[in-house]
Amino acid sequence: MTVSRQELLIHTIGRLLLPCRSVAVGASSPIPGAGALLARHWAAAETPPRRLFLTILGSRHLNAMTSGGVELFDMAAQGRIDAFFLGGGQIDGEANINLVGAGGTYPQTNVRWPGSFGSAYLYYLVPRVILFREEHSRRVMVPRVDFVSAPGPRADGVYRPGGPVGLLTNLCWFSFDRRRRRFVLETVHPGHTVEEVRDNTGFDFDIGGDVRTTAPPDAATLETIRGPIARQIAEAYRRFVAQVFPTAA
Amino acid sequence: MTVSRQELLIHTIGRLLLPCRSVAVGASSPIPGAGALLARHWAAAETPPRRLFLTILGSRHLNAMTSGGVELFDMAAQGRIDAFFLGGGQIDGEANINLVGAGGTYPQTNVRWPGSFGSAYLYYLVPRVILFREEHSRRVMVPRVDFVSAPGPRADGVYRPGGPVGLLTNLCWFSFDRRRRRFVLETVHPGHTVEEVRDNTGFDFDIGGDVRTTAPPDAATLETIRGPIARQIAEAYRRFVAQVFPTAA
Amino acid sequence: MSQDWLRSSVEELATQVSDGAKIAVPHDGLGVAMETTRALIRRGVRDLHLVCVPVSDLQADLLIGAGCVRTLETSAISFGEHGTPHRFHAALKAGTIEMRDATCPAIHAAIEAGRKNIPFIPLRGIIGSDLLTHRSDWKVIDNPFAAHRDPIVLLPAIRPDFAVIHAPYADRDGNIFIGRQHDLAVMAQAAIHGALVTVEEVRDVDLLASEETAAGTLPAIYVAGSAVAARGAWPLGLADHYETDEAHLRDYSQLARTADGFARYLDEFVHRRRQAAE
Amino acid sequence: MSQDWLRSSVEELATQVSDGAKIAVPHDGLGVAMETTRALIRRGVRDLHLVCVPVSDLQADLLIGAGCVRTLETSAISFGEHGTPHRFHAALKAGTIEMRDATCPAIHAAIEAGRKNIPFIPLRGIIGSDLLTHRSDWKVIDNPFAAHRDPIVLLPAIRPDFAVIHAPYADRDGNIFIGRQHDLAVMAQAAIHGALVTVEEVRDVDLLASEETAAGTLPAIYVAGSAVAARGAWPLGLADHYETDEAHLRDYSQLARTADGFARYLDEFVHRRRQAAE
Repeated sequence: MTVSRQELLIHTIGRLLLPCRSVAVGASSPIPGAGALLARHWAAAETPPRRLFLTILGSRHLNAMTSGGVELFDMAAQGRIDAFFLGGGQIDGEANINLVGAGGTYPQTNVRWPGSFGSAYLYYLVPRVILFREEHSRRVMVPRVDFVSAPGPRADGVYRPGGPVGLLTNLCWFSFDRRRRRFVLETVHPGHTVEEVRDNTGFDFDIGGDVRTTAPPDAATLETIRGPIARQIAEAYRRFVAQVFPTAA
Repeated sequence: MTVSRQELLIHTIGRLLLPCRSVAVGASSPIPGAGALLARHWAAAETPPRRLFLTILGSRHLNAMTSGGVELFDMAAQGRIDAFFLGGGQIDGEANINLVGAGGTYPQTNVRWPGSFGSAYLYYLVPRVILFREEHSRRVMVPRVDFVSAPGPRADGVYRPGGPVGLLTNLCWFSFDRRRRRFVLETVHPGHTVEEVRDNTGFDFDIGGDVRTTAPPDAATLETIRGPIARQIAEAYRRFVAQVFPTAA
Repeated sequence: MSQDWLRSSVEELATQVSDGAKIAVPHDGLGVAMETTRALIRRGVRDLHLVCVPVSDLQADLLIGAGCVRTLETSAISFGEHGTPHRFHAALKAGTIEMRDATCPAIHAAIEAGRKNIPFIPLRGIIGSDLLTHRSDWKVIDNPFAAHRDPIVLLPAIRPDFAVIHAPYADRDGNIFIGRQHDLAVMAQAAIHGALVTVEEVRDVDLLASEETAAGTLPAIYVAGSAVAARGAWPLGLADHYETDEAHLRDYSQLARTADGFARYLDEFVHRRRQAAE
Repeated sequence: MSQDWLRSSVEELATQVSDGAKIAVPHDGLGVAMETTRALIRRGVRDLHLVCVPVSDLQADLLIGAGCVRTLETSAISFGEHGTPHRFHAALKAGTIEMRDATCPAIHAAIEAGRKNIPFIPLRGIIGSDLLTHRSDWKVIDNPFAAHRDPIVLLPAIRPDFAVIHAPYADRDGNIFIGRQHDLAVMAQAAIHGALVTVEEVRDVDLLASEETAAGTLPAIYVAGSAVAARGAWPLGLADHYETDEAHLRDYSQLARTADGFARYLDEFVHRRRQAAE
């Protein structure tokens, strides 16, 4: 079976989330959402079954919350969100992320993105923040972000029980070494090379002892992704499912 | 018609509350509750009818709130509670009130009362706090409270948009002069005298130009109190109504 | 019960908002009062301080494009997959609005502080973000309860003049059903004058009569005025009632690329009040 | 769905509370977990830090009388018209509990701060009250946002280990119906481990499926464990379900005048589990 790019990412995310009790996913994040559903599926299949609480922001049914939008942030502060996803118009080698704009002088930037959303808070408090940005280019992966929406971990004495565990892109998976404040290339996706990663990354990074190929899902997992996961995620991300899993939408 | 002590107090309170948009009443306060219902009744009879929001703590139906106990305090801070009632095991001439205990050394007081409830907050924030204590004796009206649950108004630079408008007892109605920090005897209830008030008050107070007799309710008002008000309050204060208005309970 | 809380029209409701007012608005799906927004533009309100709780989309872009906004406080302005908020971008470039970039939990916390009418509230995170550099109204202090150095941000409370929202229905006493969207209640409570509310309809029920509905109700005491506006969130959606009109949003985003196109949109959909067929 | 949240008994639920734990409890009418309280006494828990949100009555008096409490934080202990909390008074006189007198909004605000996991929260009022004199954990600072001197109290957040509550029912997934008693949700959220909940019953429904019930629901993610306890608030009441057993409260208050009488009460109603006829 051919594994699509999306399926590889969903599988990778599912594995990263497996240890969690509680995962939250942003409103426009179908791949992370599907990955979280996969992790929940696996947890429920354990003996004894384990419950993984999942909240997809904006979803009515895939939602463990009942008190409105502020609840996500309070839950994160309480230590009740184990994993969350953040992206960025720019990401740099110290894991600073920029969701505001590039070029020019703030607020009159040449390019304006939507804004920082909850990043300047969740990045400090959620233990496993997965940086997820499909586009892997020197435009995104920059030496230094133009605006710090949320800073990467640093030894500044600021209360920070959380932070990034790594960065997942269309090319590879980097872990992030919080002490050394550097990304470490861990696996490269099938069909891509370390060279290609290096060419498309504007910041320096380390290379793990042996860079393996990102593990693809096995046949059973692929069936799960294409069947139940695609159907479950259709509510929250109708358009995405119609595009990627036309038979489930 | 003979006017009972309770009916005189209910009528007096009703008049004090008439200017309000919103009144809250504590859980064990049937007379203030009835007074507030009377003010609401009058406001609804104005042309055009005016709405008086009423919350009787602990009541399900006489309750303008839906978010739990904290809502009363937030409403008070917002300026959405115009009047509230406080009492005290002791009240002194500077309008300090004590709901904690007397004698001995705190916390090992000789007498222990329930505690300060919301007084140490509402007393500062609600514009018309009516001190209400039926027992008018030197045991209650003391020169100086043994424990200040909530202090009377003072020029200490503390944020204090609220405070007491006066003190209503079984004998009389005192207003409170916030600038001079003294009670002023305004009216004495029918059948009682200024002498009697003085004999039973442990603190110094001023006497208004001409101390009148507290106005009793007219026949129509009395009918209202004994009919609709008694019936409405029965839900919140079943036992009180059974005692004082046996025909309505 | 007199229905003194019920305004004759959304136009009348909109007159309660003075020039220079600070208004808090929710985000798509929660009950964005789009019909009120159009009425505000029609009456030519100016110099609004718009607080998006915690983000906005079409509502902010329309108000900014129509010149109603002086200050914009938000954690994001985004049309998602439906296009680009061109009027917001144009105003930023032109420097015609004061931009206060925030982060969602900071806006929520400041509104919660407004509800308690406490002057400020501490919040974790934020330190090291450039947001803080540009928010001179946010302060960093050392947590006075910590044994060691522990810097923390203090946010000043937000008390808007009004929360402006749309909801499924009011009951006969002017209580508003908001369901689990507790955020809407917090906004209304934080507002000095309360909420200006449009509803799809008024129902002859008492929302406070049962525990089930009371828990999802904004009591009338927090309501400064209400008016009926069927499909009052259009072209945005209202959960359980109607979906976002995605085609309209895409058309809007196309038109609003240029000042001219935006003017045509205003003329047609705001001033001449055309609505898409239901 | 596996019901790993459902304990076999209230006894099992009570084992989750360790000696020295800080527990938050609501007041009468909101869902006081009296059966759990009796189970805690039976298992002989010690050194509790009891946080009453914001007041308590029989529950506190029983736990104090049984020697389970080291620290009591409350705004009042009162039986209202049903008598006097003699065991509380006796413990105060004997100096066997650490007393932290508070005021209702301070306890609420500190619990809300716990829910946000911010280290402190400011609150108006309090300054000039003797409460402040005896609360060395409360601080006064000068409001850093004010142009002039503006003293204000800072309260440290309260994060109990558990909220201990009783509710009408759980749904099949362990979500708890609490109606409009949003305070119970705040307590559960503030608690480090969440809520220990007894329910009258488990119903085969999904509380999150409709807006009406979702708004009055404490989601399972905040629940550390649940057990079924029919009439679990007895002799206190549960709104819409049963009234407070006033005769029992009066009898209790009479018995608890003396240590001997209290011991007899414990023996009969706690250890031998006698309940009044329904």
